[in-house]
Amino acid sequence: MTATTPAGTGLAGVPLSVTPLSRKDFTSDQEVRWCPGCGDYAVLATFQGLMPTLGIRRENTVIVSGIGCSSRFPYYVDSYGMHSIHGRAPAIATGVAMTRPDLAVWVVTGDGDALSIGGNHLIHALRRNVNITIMLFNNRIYGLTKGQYSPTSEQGKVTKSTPAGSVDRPFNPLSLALGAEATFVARTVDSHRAHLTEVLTAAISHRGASIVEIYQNCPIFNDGAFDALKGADGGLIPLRHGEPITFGPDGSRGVVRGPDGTLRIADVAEVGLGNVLVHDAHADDPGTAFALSRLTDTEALHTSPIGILRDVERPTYDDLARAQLTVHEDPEERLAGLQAMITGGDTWTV
Amino acid sequence: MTATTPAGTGLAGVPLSVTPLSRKDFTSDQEVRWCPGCGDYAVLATFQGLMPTLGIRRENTVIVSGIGCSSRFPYYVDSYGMHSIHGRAPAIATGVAMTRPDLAVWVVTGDGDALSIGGNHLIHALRRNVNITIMLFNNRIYGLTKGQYSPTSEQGKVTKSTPAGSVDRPFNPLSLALGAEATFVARTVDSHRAHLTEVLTAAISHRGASIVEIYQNCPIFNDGAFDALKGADGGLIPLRHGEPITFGPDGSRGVVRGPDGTLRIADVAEVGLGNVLVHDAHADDPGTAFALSRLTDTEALHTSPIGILRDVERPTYDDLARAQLTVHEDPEERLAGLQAMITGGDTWTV
Amino acid sequence: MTTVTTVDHVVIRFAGDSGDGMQLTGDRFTHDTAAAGNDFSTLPNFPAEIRAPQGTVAGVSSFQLHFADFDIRTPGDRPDVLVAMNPAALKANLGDLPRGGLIIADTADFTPRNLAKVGYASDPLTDGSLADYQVHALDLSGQATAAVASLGLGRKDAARTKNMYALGLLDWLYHRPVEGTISFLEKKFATAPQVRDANIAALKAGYAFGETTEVFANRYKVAPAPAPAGTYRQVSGNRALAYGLMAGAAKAGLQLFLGAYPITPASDVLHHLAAAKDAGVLTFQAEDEIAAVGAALGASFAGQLGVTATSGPGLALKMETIGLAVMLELPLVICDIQRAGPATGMPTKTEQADLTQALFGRHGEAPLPVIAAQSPGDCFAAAYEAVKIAIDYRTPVILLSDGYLANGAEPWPVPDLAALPPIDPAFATGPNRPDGGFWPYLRDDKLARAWAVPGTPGLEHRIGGIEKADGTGAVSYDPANHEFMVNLRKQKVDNIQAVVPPVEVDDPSGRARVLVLGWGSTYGPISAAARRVRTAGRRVATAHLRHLNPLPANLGEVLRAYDRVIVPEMNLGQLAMVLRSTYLVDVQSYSRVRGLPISLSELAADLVALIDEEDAE
Amino acid sequence: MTTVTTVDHVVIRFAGDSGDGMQLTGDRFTHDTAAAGNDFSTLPNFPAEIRAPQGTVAGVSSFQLHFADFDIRTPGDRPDVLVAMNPAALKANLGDLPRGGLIIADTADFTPRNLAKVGYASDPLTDGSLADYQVHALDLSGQATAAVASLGLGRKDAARTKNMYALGLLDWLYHRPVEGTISFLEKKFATAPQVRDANIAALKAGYAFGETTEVFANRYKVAPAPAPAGTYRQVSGNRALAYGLMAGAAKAGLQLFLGAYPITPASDVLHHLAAAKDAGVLTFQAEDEIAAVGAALGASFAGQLGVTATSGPGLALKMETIGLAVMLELPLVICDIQRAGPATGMPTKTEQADLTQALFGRHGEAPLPVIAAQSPGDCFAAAYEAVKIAIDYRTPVILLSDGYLANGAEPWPVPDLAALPPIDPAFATGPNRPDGGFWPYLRDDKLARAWAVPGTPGLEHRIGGIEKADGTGAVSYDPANHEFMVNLRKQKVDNIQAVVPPVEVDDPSGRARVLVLGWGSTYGPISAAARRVRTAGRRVATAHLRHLNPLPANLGEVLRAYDRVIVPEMNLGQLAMVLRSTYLVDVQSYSRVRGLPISLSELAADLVALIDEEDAE
Ligand SMILES: Cc1ncc(C[n+]2csc(CCOP(=O)(O)OP(=O)(O)O)c2C)c(N)n1
Ligand SMILES: Cc1ncc(C[n+]2csc(CCOP(=O)(O)OP(=O)(O)O)c2C)c(N)n1
Ligand code: SF4
Ligand code: SF4
Ligand SMILES: [Mg+2]
Ligand SMILES: [Mg+2]
Repeated sequence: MTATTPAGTGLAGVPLSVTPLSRKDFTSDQEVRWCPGCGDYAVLATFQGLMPTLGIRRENTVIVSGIGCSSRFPYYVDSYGMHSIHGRAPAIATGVAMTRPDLAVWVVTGDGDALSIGGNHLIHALRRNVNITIMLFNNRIYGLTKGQYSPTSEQGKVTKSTPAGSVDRPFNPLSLALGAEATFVARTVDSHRAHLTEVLTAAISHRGASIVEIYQNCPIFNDGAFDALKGADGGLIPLRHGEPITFGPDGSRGVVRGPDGTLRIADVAEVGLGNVLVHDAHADDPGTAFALSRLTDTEALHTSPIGILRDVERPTYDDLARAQLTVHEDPEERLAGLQAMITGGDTWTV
Repeated sequence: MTATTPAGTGLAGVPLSVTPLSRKDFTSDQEVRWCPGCGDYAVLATFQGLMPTLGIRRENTVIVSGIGCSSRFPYYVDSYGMHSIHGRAPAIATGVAMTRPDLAVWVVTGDGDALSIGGNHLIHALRRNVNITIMLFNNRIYGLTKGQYSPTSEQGKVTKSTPAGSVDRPFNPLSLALGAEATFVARTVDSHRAHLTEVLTAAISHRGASIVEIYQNCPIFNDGAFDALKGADGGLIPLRHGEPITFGPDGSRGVVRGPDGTLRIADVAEVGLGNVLVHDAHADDPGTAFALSRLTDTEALHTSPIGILRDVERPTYDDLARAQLTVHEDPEERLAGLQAMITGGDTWTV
Repeated sequence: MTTVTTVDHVVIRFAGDSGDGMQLTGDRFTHDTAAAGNDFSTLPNFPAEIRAPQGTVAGVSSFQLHFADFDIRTPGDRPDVLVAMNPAALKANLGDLPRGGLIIADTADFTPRNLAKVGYASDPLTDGSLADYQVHALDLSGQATAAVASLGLGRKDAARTKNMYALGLLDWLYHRPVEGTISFLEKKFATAPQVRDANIAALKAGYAFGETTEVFANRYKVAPAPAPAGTYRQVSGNRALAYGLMAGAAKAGLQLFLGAYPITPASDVLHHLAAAKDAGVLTFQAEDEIAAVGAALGASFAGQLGVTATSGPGLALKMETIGLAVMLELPLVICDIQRAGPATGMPTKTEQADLTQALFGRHGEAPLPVIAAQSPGDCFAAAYEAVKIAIDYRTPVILLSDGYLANGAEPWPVPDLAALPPIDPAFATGPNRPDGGFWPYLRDDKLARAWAVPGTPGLEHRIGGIEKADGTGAVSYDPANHEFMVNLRKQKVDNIQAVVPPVEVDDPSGRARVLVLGWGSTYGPISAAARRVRTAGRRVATAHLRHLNPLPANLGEVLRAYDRVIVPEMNLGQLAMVLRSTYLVDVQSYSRVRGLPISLSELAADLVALIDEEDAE
Repeated sequence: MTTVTTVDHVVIRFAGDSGDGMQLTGDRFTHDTAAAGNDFSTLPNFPAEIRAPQGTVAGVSSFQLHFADFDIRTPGDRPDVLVAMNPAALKANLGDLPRGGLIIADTADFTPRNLAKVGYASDPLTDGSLADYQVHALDLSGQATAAVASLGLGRKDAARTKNMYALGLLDWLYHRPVEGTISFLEKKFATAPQVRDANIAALKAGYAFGETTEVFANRYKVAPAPAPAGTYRQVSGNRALAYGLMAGAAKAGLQLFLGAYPITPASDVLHHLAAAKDAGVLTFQAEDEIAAVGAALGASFAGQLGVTATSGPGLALKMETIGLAVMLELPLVICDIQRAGPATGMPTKTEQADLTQALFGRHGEAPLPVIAAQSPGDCFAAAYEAVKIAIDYRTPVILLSDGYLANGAEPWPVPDLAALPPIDPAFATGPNRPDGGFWPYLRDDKLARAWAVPGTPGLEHRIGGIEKADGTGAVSYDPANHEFMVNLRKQKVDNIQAVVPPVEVDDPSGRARVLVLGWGSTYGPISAAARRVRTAGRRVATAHLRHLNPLPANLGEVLRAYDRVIVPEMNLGQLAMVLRSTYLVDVQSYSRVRGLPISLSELAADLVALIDEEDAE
């Protein structure tokens, strides 16, 4: 028997590496081919840095991606990987996770891949709570096909396919995930290495489907989409379980709940720190997480919570499905059982 | 110019009938072929009863359905209709609604059709806020293919495809819709004719995408799925805008908001009517509507809100898209404009 | 006294309202027939609606059974006996009954209202219009109700046993043992003793009614059919297919993973495999067909056996992913249980019109092996072979069955799993390069690539849908490499011809000038028609294809050996098109697209005419 | 003094890093060439990555232009002139340059680091390895930077004008007018005057450099090509296709509705139509390809012209819905801009391997017309014809183009919309039954059904994907009706042959024994190769198909008239398969699957060999 991480965690069942691994072990020999300055580089580097810290065997890591700039990710990580087709990675990863509890299964996808063509697979994977970890690179644009608007682009977006401005309201990916019964919902930013590391580590450690939206800058087709957020006026609202939700210069702003139940942003000095909402990532009811997700602007981004909005335990689809099976380790026994089954109870002999 | 209903409403642009119509006008010559006792009959009858009250021309009504028992609906209504393919009705209806603002466009779909294979089209139609009205017949089962579990079946459901019980948690269709930015979200019940009429009328009057979940009994494969709700202990929670949310015998139970923002059910006598949540269907923030949607059990149904959870105004995709166009009514002018366009500015003459 | 006549074969059709339990009755009669040792073949026929309006023609459900003392190939074109439980059933089926045929009708339902519903002005059972038939108008419902009266069931439940009563009567008429059905009922209704007892009582009463009254002057015997020694069971196509997949996975030592989305007539494959959890089979009811095949491909990537099962509309949706599987060169079995198309078509009816979709329905050059089953029991062997080819050659395989095979049943010699050819996934376990590296697209002599499974240390690699460099599998946009790879993928599939047995011609005379070539479920009608043609003194050769791609190596030679080649298909000539193109032989399509198996008598008659014409030349 | 040489044709390839603006340079040179009155043909070639790593071979972007004083058919196989902006561009393209070819290289980027990056041990510009070529190593970047120095741009921005400098030089070298480009730059950079002025200055400086220095001993003239009188513009295939769709809708008086999901190389069809809001075109960027075609079908049901545009993987996804359109018998145009497959394949490369998918990729018998465009400008006519057939016959039509046509450009005589054949949607406006009823599946003599649009009083009806009863269109499970309808749908499509012009053979000698038959974008290479073959004194006949289904009525006769029929295709012989099967003629496939247009010189050489062989027989 090989050592694995504790039962109940996302990596339970995945064998541990006997020798310590380094970032280099997770770097493939493929030349990285994103545009200079692309946010994908930072995420890749962070990922390659965090993988060795998980302690699992490199060969038991699988990355499944769809199609898009970000979906080239698996080529650059020296593990098992599949660069599949547009939108289908969550479905393919479901088959991997169901049949192989000894693998750590990552999904890499983009805002078009996951939310446009792949929307259905995404919401069903979340609903089922399959033990996979989804990194959704949201650059609010179609990068690979050279700059059409995406389901996360702000209304009015002028692109090649919407020269007069897009007219549809974008998805809020985390609201959608929460509406789809997701058990682990988080957001982070390409350039915040420590935060990215922390959130991704929590996501892979969660047993069940985890979705992590990563704000990712596309300098070519949507440069600066997240600049207003990163600015000094502190539009990013960091969430930490058990702590009051404050942000901005010296934590001067905070999230408070209004009498109508909605969340809004207030001056901490005005409302008093005691009235600031204390974040509970583990609340069974997704209502507050949903309300938090609504603090993100759907149009040009000024404020947005980052961190883990929701992290609750629920049995996973794949664990439950496997638990219903009788698996015969002995091939002879397996064949004998099958022989009995196909023979059935209602035979005659000639 | 023909008369139409007022601008801004769902039927604005649809010509009014000059003569009053009756239920018979909306009854086709096709023999209805659902099983005896199927809840679909009641919905059909209600629909045929309410259509004449809308005042619009019969010929300007289009019903697009997918595949499933309920999707046979269009055959039975004497209007224009399309019985399309599995899961695609919202997409097809989008093409109808975009090109023809003078039509009232209904979508008929089932829990499998809309939420399993058709999930992506559904959430995108809602997000875009296309001016269509979706009737989702939720019998929590696949009827037409003879009784497999659906994405709304309760966990543990024993069916032909899940003989050991299903292991996935169902969607809450209204939570999903709210997560997908829906502007009109409601629920009603096949057998409650008056309620059904009221909700469907409100839905078609809403300009934008309306989704109405209809609890529909399938006596053959999932009989009594909604019985506990309809029982005397009053598990249905009727929502009326501007009124406190009470239900049960003599309105003895009510919905109150806890300090953590979540909604729960309480004895009105205990908490006082003044503390019962007053329903605001028009709240811009979907948070409370989402919280209300969570009052529905995901497993065996005991309590569930019915009525309009959310009804907010937002420009529709189709109106905005059409507003960007210059439509040339005069064919000569149109051809001349096109001739100029294809000639372009950079020609040479031989 | 009743006389006993021995006949060599009988075709019975049970017909009634959807709620009358005709499928169950037919199924039980089939079991009882199996127990009697006859060969048999069945054809269930349901309405498209779950419960079409009662008493209407559209709501009629029927089950046809052909049984004989020799080996038969089809469920029969026209019944000898029609059991009609109501006027609609009579109306819907009478046209198929030859003059002189036997009608057993339940009079209980022949009320003026029910007659009017289907357009009978008067009662055909009494108005003389059935004079050309042997009519037995019996109050089956009433007699059944009386028989179970003592058991305290409600009127409605009591009347429901009429199907068992009818079954009992037919069992008596054809000397079938009833024990099997009794023990079946005991199990089925174990938790509802009253219902159990009533059904058993009705069954026995029906049998006794035949025995004690003299309503039937004739009783029939059909001797057991000679069959190779062995253990037999009854099996439907979808069940056999599920078993074949399981056998393949088990022999390969892989877990069987089925990703599926319900669709008629493929859903039973999901149902049978979902019921095989004891055998370690993992089934996944996906959100749609694309997810179903995607998850199956994921399972194959993970080193298990990924399978998906669907019908035409679902196959269309899966094609993009199947194209990816072609590029990834991973094993994958795609079962297409064909139904009548296009679009939604006639979901409960059979057809063979997905062949060209299976062969050509992908973008780019994406060749893959296609194989077809020829009878319900043969679905086992076909599925097993599909698994073996998929694993041996690292390729998606499309396995074609159809609605007729799926629901039809026949006696089936239970295969001995130990005797099946071995299947070896032959996973890569170490480096395959002199320099100690691993190239996932290095190939064996069959051209199958190395298959390294996640979890194998040192063989980490990435695959994907972009064109791959030969050998390394890295992304490549090199023009020459692309051409090389396109040809190589085709060559790999063509290489499978090495394991495709030569097509065998059946020509007892050795001198036939006309060859009838079929594929898939036309096997039954073709071989039965050929028998009839030969009985009629004509010479005809037949041959049947399991492999549609690649075709058997000797096929061209075979086709050229005949003056005329006829290809009967339930489509507009899809195989014919392929053969014409491949061999430049002027094969003629014999096309019947009716949602039904090709009629053996029509085919036989047409063949006789055609052979005579050929001989006259 | 510079001598001026007159040549009849020139092939120039501009190559540089993705960021060097080679596509723009090529495009502008094309415009300048158009203004000079030459015939031309272009071939852009981009890397698959948005911005592949700078200075690498994978990151090279190129643009090839062929221009001449006669009508040409291809962008040329091999360049006469290679403009290489960096070592990677030289490395990637040198192999295509014939010995003696002209190289203009920007020395600025030939640094040791950049040389090393692509594996040059020493500088090829100076180490003598290019002795067989005419090399002009110039510091284009430095000269451009100097030319714009006075304008106050930063170093980087100044260096970026090197492409305009190069363009100016080439314009001088080939006597192209620069005014068009100047006014283009004025418009493009209207809001950035500094950049505008710098680019214009660089362009003029490049021109002046040629004029004033004596670096180039030769300057070339290419006389204008004779062309029929008319107004011409430059057009790419995707633009022409978009215009053809718009023209069709306008002539039919319908709104054009495009449902599309972006995919290379089809996205530009969406872009062009999205930019046509002034013309009332409604575009819908759908969530996926299925929704795109579904919405288009909805628009058609609503009485407008539904269109969708995609490439192979998207076509695969749309097939189920297209099958529904076959059953609904509604107009619908599906444009497939083919790219190299299977799976993701090589998205930026061209191929013709979706033909069999287009013809056969649906479940059930679901025939539909398939037509193909043969040149960039011809995409207009092909699209217009697709619209007309779709409306006239109430049928989905698949229109095939490919990546080469999509992005390639040629001079295009602007069509006169008034002169195009009329298109009449001929909506049903009243009852079509003697009893005053309306049957949606009553047909005209072409077999096109009645099309009644929502909003028409009294014609309310329902249609759907279940098999329909002849005439009424009601749901029908009748076996005979199904067979009738399956055949009728096929017959309707076959009837289109009536409007398919006979295929025309081009055989100047009238005595050729070898026929070369093509379809789609092989038109250029085939006709150019034939010209070369004839120049080489051989006889060859050519013919080209616009209609792949139904095929022209005279095609069989034409094929049988030749000893040998060769079918060049950028696939493994898909049309060849169809022809062999349809006509039983032993046509030979000439297959090149490299993601590139077929090489005209390779084809010409192969044809000469083959004709000589044939003649020797
Ligand atoms: C079936 C199919 N449809 C369309 C495409 C074209 N396509 C490739 S990636 C992409 C969208 C990319 O956007 P996103 O997922 O946001 O990824 P990004 O490139 O921005 O990282 C599209 C439309 C495809 N490859 N396959
Ligand atoms: C592409 C495709 N996949 C599968 C099917 C089979 N199918 C028809 S209806 C249906 C589900 C029906 O369930 P639901 O939508 O809940 O409708 P209900 O019958 O319960 O009203 C399925 C799986 C199909 N017709 N087409
Ligand atoms: S296009 Fe944008 S997302 Fe794609 S690689 Fe370039 S910078 Fe990154
Ligand atoms: S199966 Fe259920 S849902 Fe379908 S028609 Fe019958 S009762 Fe209604
Ligand atoms: Mg993106
Ligand atoms: Mg349902």
